[in-house]
Amino acid sequence: MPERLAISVSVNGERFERTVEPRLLLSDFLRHELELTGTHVGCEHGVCGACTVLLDGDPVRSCLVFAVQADGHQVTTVEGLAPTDAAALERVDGHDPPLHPLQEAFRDRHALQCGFCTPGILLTMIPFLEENPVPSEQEIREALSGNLCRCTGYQNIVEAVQLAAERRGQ
Amino acid sequence: MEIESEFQFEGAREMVWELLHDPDVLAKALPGAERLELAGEDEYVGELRAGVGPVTAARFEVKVRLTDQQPPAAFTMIVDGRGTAGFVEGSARVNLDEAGPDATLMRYRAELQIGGRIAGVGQRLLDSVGRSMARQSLEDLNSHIQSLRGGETDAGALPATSSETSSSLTRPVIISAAVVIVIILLAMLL
Amino acid sequence: MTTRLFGTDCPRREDPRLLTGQALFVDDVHLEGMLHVAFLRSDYAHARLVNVDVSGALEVDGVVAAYTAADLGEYWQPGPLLVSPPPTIEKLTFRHATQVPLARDKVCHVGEPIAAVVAHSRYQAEDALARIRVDVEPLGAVVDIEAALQPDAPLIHEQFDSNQASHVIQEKGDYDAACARAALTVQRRFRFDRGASAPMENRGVVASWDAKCGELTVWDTTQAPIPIRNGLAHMLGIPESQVRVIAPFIGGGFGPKIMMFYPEEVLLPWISMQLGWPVKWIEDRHESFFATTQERLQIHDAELSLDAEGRILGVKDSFLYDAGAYNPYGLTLPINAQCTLLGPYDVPAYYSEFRAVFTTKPIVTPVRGAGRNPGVFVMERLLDLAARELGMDRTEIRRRNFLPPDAFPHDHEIIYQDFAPLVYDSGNYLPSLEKAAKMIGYDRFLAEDQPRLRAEGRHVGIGIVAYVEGTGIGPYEGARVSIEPSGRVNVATGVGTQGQGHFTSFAQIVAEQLGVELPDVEVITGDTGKFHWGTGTFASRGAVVAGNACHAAAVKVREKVIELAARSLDSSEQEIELAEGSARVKGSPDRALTLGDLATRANPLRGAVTPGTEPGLEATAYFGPERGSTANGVHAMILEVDPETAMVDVQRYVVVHDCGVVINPTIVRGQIVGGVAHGIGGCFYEQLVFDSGGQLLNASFMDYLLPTATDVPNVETDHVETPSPYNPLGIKGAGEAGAIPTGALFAQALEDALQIPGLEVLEMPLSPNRLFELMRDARSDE
Amino acid sequence: MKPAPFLYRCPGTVDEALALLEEHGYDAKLLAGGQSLIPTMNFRLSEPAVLIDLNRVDDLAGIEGRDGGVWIGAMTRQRSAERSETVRQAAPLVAETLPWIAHPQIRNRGTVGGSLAHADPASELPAVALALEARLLVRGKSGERWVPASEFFTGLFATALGPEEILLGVEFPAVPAAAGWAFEEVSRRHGDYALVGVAVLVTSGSGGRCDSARVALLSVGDGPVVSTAAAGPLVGQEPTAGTIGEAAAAAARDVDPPSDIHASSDYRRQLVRVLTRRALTRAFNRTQGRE
Repeated sequence: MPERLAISVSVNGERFERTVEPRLLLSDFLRHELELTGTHVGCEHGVCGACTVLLDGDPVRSCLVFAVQADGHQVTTVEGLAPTDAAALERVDGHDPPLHPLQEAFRDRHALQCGFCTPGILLTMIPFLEENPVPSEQEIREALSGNLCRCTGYQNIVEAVQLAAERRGQ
Repeated sequence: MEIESEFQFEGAREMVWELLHDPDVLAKALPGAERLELAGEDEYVGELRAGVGPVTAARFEVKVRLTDQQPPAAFTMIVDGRGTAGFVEGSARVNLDEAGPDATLMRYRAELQIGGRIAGVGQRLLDSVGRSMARQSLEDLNSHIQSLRGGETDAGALPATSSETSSSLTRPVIISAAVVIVIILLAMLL
Repeated sequence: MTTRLFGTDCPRREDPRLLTGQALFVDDVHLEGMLHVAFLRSDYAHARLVNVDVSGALEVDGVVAAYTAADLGEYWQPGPLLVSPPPTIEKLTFRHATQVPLARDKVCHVGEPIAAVVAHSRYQAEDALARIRVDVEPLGAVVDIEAALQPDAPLIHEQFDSNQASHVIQEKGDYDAACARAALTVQRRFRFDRGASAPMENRGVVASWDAKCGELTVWDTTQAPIPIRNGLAHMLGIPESQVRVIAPFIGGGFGPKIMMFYPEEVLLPWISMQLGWPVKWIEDRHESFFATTQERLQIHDAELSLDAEGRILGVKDSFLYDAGAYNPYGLTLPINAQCTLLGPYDVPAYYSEFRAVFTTKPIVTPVRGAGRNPGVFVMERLLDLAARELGMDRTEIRRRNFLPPDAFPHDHEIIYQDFAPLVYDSGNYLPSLEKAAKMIGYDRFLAEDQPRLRAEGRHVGIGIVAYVEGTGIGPYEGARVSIEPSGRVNVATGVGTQGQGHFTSFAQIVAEQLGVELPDVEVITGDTGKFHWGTGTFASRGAVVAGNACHAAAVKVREKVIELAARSLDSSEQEIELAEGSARVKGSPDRALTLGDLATRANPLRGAVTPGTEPGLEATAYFGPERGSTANGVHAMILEVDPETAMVDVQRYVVVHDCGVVINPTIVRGQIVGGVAHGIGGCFYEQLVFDSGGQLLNASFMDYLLPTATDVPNVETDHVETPSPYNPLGIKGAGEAGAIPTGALFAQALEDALQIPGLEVLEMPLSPNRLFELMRDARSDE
Repeated sequence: MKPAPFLYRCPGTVDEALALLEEHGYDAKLLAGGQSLIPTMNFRLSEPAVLIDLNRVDDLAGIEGRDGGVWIGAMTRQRSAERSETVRQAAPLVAETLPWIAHPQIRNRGTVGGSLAHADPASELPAVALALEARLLVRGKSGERWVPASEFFTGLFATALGPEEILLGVEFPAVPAAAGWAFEEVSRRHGDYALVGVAVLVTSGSGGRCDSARVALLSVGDGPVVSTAAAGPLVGQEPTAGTIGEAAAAAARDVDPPSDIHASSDYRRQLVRVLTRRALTRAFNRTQGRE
């Protein structure tokens, strides 16, 4: 029998304890063990950025980390972005779920088409905006360049990030 | 892919030929050959394990067939190596020319097809790995020649007779393996 | 009045689900007891299979089953011919060979599946692949499409006498006569190489057979679930009604997720029926480079004859088309190239001939642009060369040859991919050209900017090209619109959606007719359990064909609503208006019933249905256009080249397009901009590089380079609107437009930037390395 | 694309890691940031039997100013080094180069020591270590030793590290007075492997003459290469367009770069010439405070 290790990972603030093979990629752990399928897998060799999650607050490729390495660490996935406080829920109209400001900006600027790369882009750009509250277009494009998107041509994503930055500044 | 190169050994041609036929020497120069056996007339099978840098998984079953042998000047080998990471097949012609009293020029020209995963994801470093491995192996051989020349005086005097050639048939296989390994390795890396 | 929805920029209905990670993609399907499948694929481009031994694989921990072609029995059948050749073309030969579920006697391209392993996890299934022994006898690879036709080329399909799959000639007028009286004939060879569709989501299939109910459910990353449902039912011998194919959210398609009947698509349902467990296969990125179809190697020998004023007298083109190892998609691509070459121009004489060639490379089927890109490249490049010879401005030569606005419908007298004559329905090209030239500042750039930059030592160039794109072909699509007692409106169509925003644009079409708000309309696409007539989303046809079907169904429901409302409100039908979710009598706001009330009244249990009428506020309608609608556009670009490093920076990009009436401008703009990025990829980044042994040398995202955010410019868009007369909404397709003329444009701008005598860009894609070579060669020729 | 099984070991100290290396020998592989190793494993081109994860080893990460230079612990994330004010002050060429490595998501995980020990011929840090004459601290069973960068990189993916040794970190010496530096690179896309890159450190003496010039190239051979030929036309001369151009030409003549599908040997040589010229020009401008 292959070696299996007990791990405990905090994902979106919730602690999960599982026993896994050391070779299990963090991306597969999130998707298939925890059924947090919002993290998407596009290449499994660290190029496309679709699987980007936050590991202790920093964006990393979850296909290039083993789940056992996340033992005792904190992971944030796209499912953990939207605010869950009562005030946020109140702002929401109709049956749409509450959204993080960057998610809202993505919707408002049509920054997604098929939406497959979107979770990875959100998780890349949220910490970027924390670090660069007033980014230039070129800075946004460089920060985005580790995430591939086949649908949008990036233009609306750049605009959405700019919009989120503007709204934040207001 | 075609590979054409040459290397000058500091030793007489007969000596180089003999040395190239000494499995012990070659095995040292060529890490990776785990097994190499005679499987029939002019045909050999072996197992190679290649590893460079991050790549450690490539294990190949190799068949080598020798043709057109003209001792001590030339031979051709036909190579067929298959593993889970891909394959290498093709042929190489090796020529040994006298380049002076104590110098032999080895020229080799290989036409090889690398296939499978190693071809599809390893190409960035094909050229570098090929060059690097070939150079390293040949330099190891050359330094062995130097040590031999320093130690024994009769080593280079062995005539290359036809009877000798048949008895040393296992040996060119190793140099074949050298080229095979080189080629395999050059495809291995990300 | 309800706010007008059709033609406006409403936010997309599907976005919240996608943005929060709640949208279901195929790989997100988790079923109890689900097993995982991995495929052993050929390392060889062309080889005879001597023996396949899976016994080692069965010993691996977690492995449940392993299959080879021999295990499939009667189920082993070549896939269907998806598109037969147009019977309307006289000079046409065609023969087909289609892909098989698992290679049996030989493999014809690298990556062709040989065996399937089923295990409890994908990890274990991959462990087992290493234990399968395959003995092959290599046959020669067939890579070069010219060499493929030589008598000594290895024969790929041994039932044929050569590797030629097809030979087609289409003619209009007398080209030789035109050439004889030409003041100028330019002749060149052009090459357009292969690229990948590379959607961010790879393909995937989940199949679940429920033996007790006799029902098969398949989640499939397909652009065309209904044809897949029908085909699977037929192959597996179960009723169509017992097969449900669901194309949930799809992470991009761009062509190859069409109804291919890929081996995996055919095998997974069969495996599930064999084992009685749900099974999943998710293509990984590496295998996607072999297992998913590709496009577009064509080599054209073309010539253009003109009079002294630069008017086109005729075009002659002879080209080779790389079909790959199998040709299930018939002749769509080369015919698209053949037809699209004519562009927006008046071409009195045209001789076009092509040969489709089998090679030992992955299968070729449409990828965004679908053969049109090389066609546009050839024509636009010939015009550029002619303009240079004639000392004429690039826009002027185009202006002189545009079909005038009163020329429509214009019959090009050849046959299009939909078997119908190539007739342009509408267009007005000159305003597009002028608008684009103005937006990019064409005249000023040439007169002022370029000379100034040149003096500063900078190599900046401009390009401007035009194209026409046949879109929105038949046969048909359908839609069902129904109103629930809650007042919510449901729309179901058969097409799949891969990011085009159908959840929104179809809702807009329906909401407009029924006078409801967008959130009240729920669109379901791509689930054969919900709607089971139709074809699929491809060929820039989703909005045109399915959109018009939604419209037609909504109109029918509207009529039912009005009829019932008039009856219920004691009014005449003419007096009823639909707005704000209600039907009301014009001028008497008190006399109104909500759509929900009316839906309740239309329910037979409440006695409101009289004999002869149908229950419910529901209607199904279909739309099949007589022929496709013709979109068109002009693209312009400014780029800068660093001649020392051969790196290129696209600085500005302008698109003026005519895709008829626009449902949602933001969505259309998104399609255009995304297409341009794909097109730029095909200019300078993306090229599938095969060696002479048929091995793909860049089968990963490390070496196959999709453009990133720093590689593509902002695209400035505007439009000219000539509604299509061939559909009630006047829509034309827009999904592929951005990518079609990009190669031609890039080539022109590059030449303009470098202005090295003798440097002609006659091939796509380029790369910095290739551009370096072209510059070096041109300079050494000086 | 799922990795093959392996045994996972997660030592807490360098000594434990060394003991594990000794125990498992050639079957073991050290896991640092994993941004090169894990993709190779996902492709199943690498199937180490044992993975020794250094990510929980105490004291392997850290940045410390030392005598005007800087020490960077092997397991320091590239992103931490990039953000470090100490690195920016003491080793500005390192700070200038780090953003060229892939993308932030990779640098958040990738380590300085991992990059040096991996010794990919296309990677940036080895060339910078050569240009700056860094020295690397290595520990084995028998103790610690310093290895100058010029002796550390021994070939293709090959270093002076013994099979049972671990890289502890790298020390970049203080930048000399009147020094100028620059890093230039051409890659297909932002963040891709360099087609060619060049790191230079120059110093100016009296009268603006060049005292020393170190030109280190990447992606032109088995490993990072110092072009000694490039220094010839410069040392003792005024850095003019002419002498810089000669130095660049000498650098291009000095290399025999490999070919791949992205760049032929000839194209790489051209890039060496252009980038060396550009880097030297910027570096000399820096010595004169022009940048």
